[in-house]
Amino acid sequence: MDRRAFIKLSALTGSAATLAGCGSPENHVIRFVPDDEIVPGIAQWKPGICPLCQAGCGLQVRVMDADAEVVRNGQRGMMKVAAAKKLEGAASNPINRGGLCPRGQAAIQITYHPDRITHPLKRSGPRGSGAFREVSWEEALAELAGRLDALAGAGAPTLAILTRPRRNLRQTLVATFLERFGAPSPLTYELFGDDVLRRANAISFGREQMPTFDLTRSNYVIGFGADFLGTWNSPVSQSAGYGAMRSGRPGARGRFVQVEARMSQTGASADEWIPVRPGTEGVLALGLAHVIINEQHRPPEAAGTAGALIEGFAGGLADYAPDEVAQRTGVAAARIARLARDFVERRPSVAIIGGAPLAPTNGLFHALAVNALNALAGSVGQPGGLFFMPQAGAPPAGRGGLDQAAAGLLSSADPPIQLLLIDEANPVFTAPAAWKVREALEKVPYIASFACFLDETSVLADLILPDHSFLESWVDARPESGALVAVAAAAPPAMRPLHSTRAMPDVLLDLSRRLQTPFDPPLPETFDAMLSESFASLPESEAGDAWTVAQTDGAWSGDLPQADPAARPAREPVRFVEAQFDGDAAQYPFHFLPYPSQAFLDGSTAHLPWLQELPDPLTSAMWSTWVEIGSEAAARLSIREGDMVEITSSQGSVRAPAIVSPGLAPDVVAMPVGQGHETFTRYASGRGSNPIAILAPMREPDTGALAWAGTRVRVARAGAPEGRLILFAGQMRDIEARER
Amino acid sequence: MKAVYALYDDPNAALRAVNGLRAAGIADRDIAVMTADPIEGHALMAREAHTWMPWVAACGAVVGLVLAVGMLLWGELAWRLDTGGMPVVAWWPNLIIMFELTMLSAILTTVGTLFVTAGIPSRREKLYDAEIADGKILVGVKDPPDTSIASLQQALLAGGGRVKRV
Amino acid sequence: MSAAPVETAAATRQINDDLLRPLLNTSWRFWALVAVLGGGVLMGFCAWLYQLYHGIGVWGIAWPVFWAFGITNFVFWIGISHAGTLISAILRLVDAGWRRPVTRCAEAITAFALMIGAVFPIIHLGRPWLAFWLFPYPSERGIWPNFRSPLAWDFFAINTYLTGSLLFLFLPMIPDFALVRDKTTGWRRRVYGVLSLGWEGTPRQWHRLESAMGIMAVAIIPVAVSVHTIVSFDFSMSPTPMWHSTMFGPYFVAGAIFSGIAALIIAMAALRKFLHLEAYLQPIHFENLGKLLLTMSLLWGYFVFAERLTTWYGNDVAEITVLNVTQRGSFAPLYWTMVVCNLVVPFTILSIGRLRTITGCVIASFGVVVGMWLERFLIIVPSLGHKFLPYSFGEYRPTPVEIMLLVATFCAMMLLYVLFAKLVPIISIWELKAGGYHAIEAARLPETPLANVNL
Amino acid sequence: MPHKWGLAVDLDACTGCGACVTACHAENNIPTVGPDQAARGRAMHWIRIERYWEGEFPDVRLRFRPVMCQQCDNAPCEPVCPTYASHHTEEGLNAQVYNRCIGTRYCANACPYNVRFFEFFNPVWEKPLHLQLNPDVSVREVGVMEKCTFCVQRINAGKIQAKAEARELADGDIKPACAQSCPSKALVFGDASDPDSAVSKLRRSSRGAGLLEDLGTRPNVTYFPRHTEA
Repeated sequence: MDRRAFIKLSALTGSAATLAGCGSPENHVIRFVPDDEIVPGIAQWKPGICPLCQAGCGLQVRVMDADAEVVRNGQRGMMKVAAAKKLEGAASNPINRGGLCPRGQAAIQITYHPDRITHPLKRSGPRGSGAFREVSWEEALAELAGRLDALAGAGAPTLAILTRPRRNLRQTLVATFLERFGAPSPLTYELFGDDVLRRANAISFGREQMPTFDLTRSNYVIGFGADFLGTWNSPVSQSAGYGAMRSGRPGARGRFVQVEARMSQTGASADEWIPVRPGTEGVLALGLAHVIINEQHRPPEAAGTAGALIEGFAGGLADYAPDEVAQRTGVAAARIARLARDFVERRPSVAIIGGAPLAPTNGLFHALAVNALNALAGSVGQPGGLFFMPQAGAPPAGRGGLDQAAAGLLSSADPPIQLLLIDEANPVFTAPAAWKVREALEKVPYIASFACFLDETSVLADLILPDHSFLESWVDARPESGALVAVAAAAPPAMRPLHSTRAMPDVLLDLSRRLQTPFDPPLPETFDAMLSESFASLPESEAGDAWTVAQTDGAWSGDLPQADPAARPAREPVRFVEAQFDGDAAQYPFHFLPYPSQAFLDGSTAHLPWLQELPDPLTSAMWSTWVEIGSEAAARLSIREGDMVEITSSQGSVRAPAIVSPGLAPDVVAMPVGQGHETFTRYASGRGSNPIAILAPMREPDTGALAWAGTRVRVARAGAPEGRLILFAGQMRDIEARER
Repeated sequence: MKAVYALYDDPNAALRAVNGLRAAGIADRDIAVMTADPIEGHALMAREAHTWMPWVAACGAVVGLVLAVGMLLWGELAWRLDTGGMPVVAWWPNLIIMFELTMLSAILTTVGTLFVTAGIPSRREKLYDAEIADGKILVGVKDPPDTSIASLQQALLAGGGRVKRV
Repeated sequence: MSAAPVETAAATRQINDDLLRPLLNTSWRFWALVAVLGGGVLMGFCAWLYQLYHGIGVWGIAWPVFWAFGITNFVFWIGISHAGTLISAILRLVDAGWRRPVTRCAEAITAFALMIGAVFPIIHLGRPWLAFWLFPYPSERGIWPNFRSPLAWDFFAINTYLTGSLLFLFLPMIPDFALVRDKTTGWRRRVYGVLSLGWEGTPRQWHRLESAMGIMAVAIIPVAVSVHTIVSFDFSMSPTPMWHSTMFGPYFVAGAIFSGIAALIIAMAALRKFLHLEAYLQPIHFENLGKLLLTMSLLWGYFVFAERLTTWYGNDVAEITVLNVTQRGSFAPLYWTMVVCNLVVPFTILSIGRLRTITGCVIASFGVVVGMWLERFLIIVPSLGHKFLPYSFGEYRPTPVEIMLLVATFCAMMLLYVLFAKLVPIISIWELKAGGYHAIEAARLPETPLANVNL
Repeated sequence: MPHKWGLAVDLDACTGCGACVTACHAENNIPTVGPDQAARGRAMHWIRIERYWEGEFPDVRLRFRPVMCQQCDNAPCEPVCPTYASHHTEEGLNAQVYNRCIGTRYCANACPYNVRFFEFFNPVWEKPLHLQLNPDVSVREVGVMEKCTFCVQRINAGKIQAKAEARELADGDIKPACAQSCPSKALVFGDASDPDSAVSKLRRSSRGAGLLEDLGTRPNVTYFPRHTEA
């Protein structure tokens, strides 16, 4: 309480006392006896798992006493609670090794967010209006169980669960629930998913999973668009490896080259940054391979199957001579030759592809090309190269095709989904407007959401069964990448729930028992029982059995026998085909490059004030969206920093302030994803604009994944600065003379 | 109080009256002269001009300096705090405060000396006439011995003024 | 001493009547003016209360420009305060006869400008209710203020200067209070009787008063110089580009006297017009002060040139950045306005004899007041906004609260001055008389320069 | 021998990710000021990652540089404070005593690194965000200057812990929140008076340099520049 509030309160209490003559209201504030044993001022450290991305970083949660306002038996009062105070990376965790990214640090604000949904809610107004009324858990569960019973009675598999693709037991539970119910597997959607790379790895190496990069021992790293130090795959693990590569070995310093059209936060750290024409990254990779083969550094056979997949590989990739490649990619021939020599001569070296190169329509080709390059250099499975980590029990994959599901809903009079459960997904925000996900969801007769917050998707729900935060419930993760050993993580709740919420897995298990015809045999009673069961198959270590280790340290890790590579389907060798871009180049002269922002990823963390106020690494912008435009293009269009610009694609337009960036190819405009929420708590609603909305519905043909880098746009100045661009930095450049 | 005095328009006349009073045996310190302005340089005002005030002010300055040094040393040594790599007792900055307090003390001493030596403020009964404000010059004697009143009046009249008695 | 007594008496009565008239006759215009100016002061006070309630965030200051209008006003008003005491002390020491009608209105400016200036170090604090922690006393934990801080020096310097100049203003008022006491009745007689401290006007009192004034004049000049030097130390003690300069002391003192003279000219012109003191504040006064203003304008220009040239030649990147941002960057409009106001306008008007009239002097003075305010602003803000690390460069925009406070300071200055002129003879009557009956005679013949009639 | 705390920043390892910035907010109860105040330049980041562009497209480079209080030996912020709110501790830290600060903001003006931040208003934590506040760090009220402390609360906790366990403080026992969180271990904290500490070893390298060292501030943060290869 600040001084002023105290004075006001004293004035109030004073007058109240005079009026009522019965002492000060402070005496009426009930102090409940604490639930836990708390020693004030003494911190406890409890294990946790970061929930924000699939990296599955281990947490140490600092728990201390705090005074919370709570409701017990309808009585509001104060109680000393054991509250999480800070999240730190768990030093013992083989993935993040003590580090934690800014998003992970800020995740604690999910728990304490002022706009969390604190009770089950039932829609009381028109869909999307945001009008809800509180209901009891009993009422909510009874209603949902009733709906499920009705579906089961009709015998139609019209139940669907929409989630993110997740690597944890929660996903397994969801899949199991659907399977037992007789419904199709969970529908998953993630904007910046890596399905294309997984598919390419399956084709090249027989492993449909994300690779782990052994940067610690690398001498040479070439990145193809992968923001591996910022947002991509397992950024903390990769940053740890990067730090060790740069400074961890006395006398040896790994070199790092980044190839991309827009300088990312990762590209900023590169020794050499090479802008390349969007959609030609794989050509450059094969150009390197050409030089390596033709200068006889490595024979083409060294690339094995991964090489054989590429048309002309055995013949030395005649189509990818440096001059040819230079013409296609915009990278000088001499430079290509030098990069190629460096790549083999400085081995161990590794090439990393991720992000935008996988997101035009020919993304799979680029991934296969880079895989072939890695294989050619002998980097696969070798120290300093890339590995495929053995998996400690992977969850069943969901099914993609949200766009088809939406189209199906919109086209049929009798919706193929009668009851939709949504868990940790916000496709209304993260899917292109062209997919019409909102319109499709509006046609679903009944939606129940497990959301912690009202967002663009959960606001459409008829019933919201708010989940615990990750600190209040059992959490687990089975990371597929990030360490050279198998990792299985699980952590008990670090603190008691603040609100009247329930853990989604337990709700699902509860529902399975409430059904008129309960599952037989029944699912485990609780989620932690399920977890404990799943850890039973893992080998014991010195510290004890896997389950005990996981509970105390937050993660079990160890060597597991690597499964044999899956049989690879026979394929025609692939060859380069030009990427297809939506929009005519004359009318829409710019490639449009949305990218996951360092603070918000795909927008799912935009509600956290720390992240809103975190200056973007490259622009220093806070609380803003912006459009990055190259210096030359900006000069041509008379656009200056802060000016409002309009970006128009064939699907519509967005307005945002401009940032003139020196690190951007002249025919590219880039925009961070994450802002532009209509409904997402007080901190994110109505802030900035959402570039996903104007993406064209382009698809990578093999996987069906959204080709989010496949849209062309035109750019026009739309007006003077409107003060919406909030920068922390004063100037972009140092005073040159001082630095040396 | 009783007094005898005269008012003059002209400093020279007043001077003549003063001289007359002196001739009548009145000591300088008993002759009251009052003017509305310090008729600078006139012989009428050429009395009690000497003052030790500058020396007193200088002494005040020294006292201020000593007090300043004392305060600074006390203040800096009472709770030794390191700032910016400077010595705990830092003379360069201290010189500034020493200077200011020296000057302040000199000024206050001067004013104090003025008040003491000029006899202000005072509430004692005074020989005064409001006509001084109009430029008249008052010359007179306060509490004269009864026996000499007539001779004093004579002397004052000789100066050419209007004699008044209180 | 040869003037006829009758004429002398008449002249004395004339002076008394002319100079006491403003004290005795009050028109509605006075009350209207007081109401308007009082309203302005009240507005500033309300703005300050608003600031106290919400926090100093209602000002436009921001990272890294933590000082702006508040400190500009502080330096500006402290500068204005150099009008009086310094000028009148110097003129007193060199016994320039023409000073006599000017000294009191100059010293009054000093006293009031200092009071206004001294308010800002307090109200600009983040927690002004703790301002007393600046006072030199050991806190309950035995910690004194930090005597190494230029802000502590400010405390001593301003207090010394304020005490000195209030006494310097008050001492010569004592005989005039006695005069008012003698010439009035009723409450005035009682009040001024108390204020006159029982002044009689004996030779002893006159001698002591003049001795004291002589000593004070000697003492106040170094104090005045030190005050503005120390104010400049607030800046030059920091390793901030364009601040860390040995030249700041004399530069600030010159600027202070410059703005002080300008303020004095404006005040005198107003008094002359509104109190009908044409016979006392004559063109010759403006002429002389105008010449002084011209000198200071050139001196100021010299300092600015020296400062800029050394910075430019030194070619230190951080300093050059600040130099460029003021001369060519976002501060350029303000910078060149300052140059026009401080140099071009005063030089043009005052160097041409025909233009050095009362009106000319007043126009030049208004320019200087504006220009010197801008000068302070341009010393403070561009440097703070452009320190060393360009990532942390920042901007500043004033808010209405700051503008209201600025306006209120001018209202407060005028209000205090108007009230002072109402309650105290604005020209020192006894000094004027002591200046000699000849002076009065001369006053009736405008062609005779006053400066030639020294006694 | 008293400890002398120092930080080494390896710009070769720093990726500019901002983990240290958020960690610092979480550890030190630094308020978020919101978009309106942020737009007015009141955002508070005790540690910030400066980024500087060099060159023009396509030969463009970018450099990151985390800047926090440099804990200077000759700190310009200290002598200017009239109330000793900012002064030097025996362990070489530039202490900021919030209770003694009256908000002259002089220290911030004197600081060449612009690492001091000011509470322009009373900070607000929308309930229940306040439950996160670190009880080991005081919450500053309006009108107070604040800055990076090298996580002095962690330093003290580390020393107390070592004392309770009756052992000498070991190198690496104490880590400020920024160094703890740094994924690439670009920040190394330690006792510079211990010649065997990691930070001392780093400091002996001729590659290290203080920021704006030519001003004579003698900073206790050492920067190791990024390698530049042709």
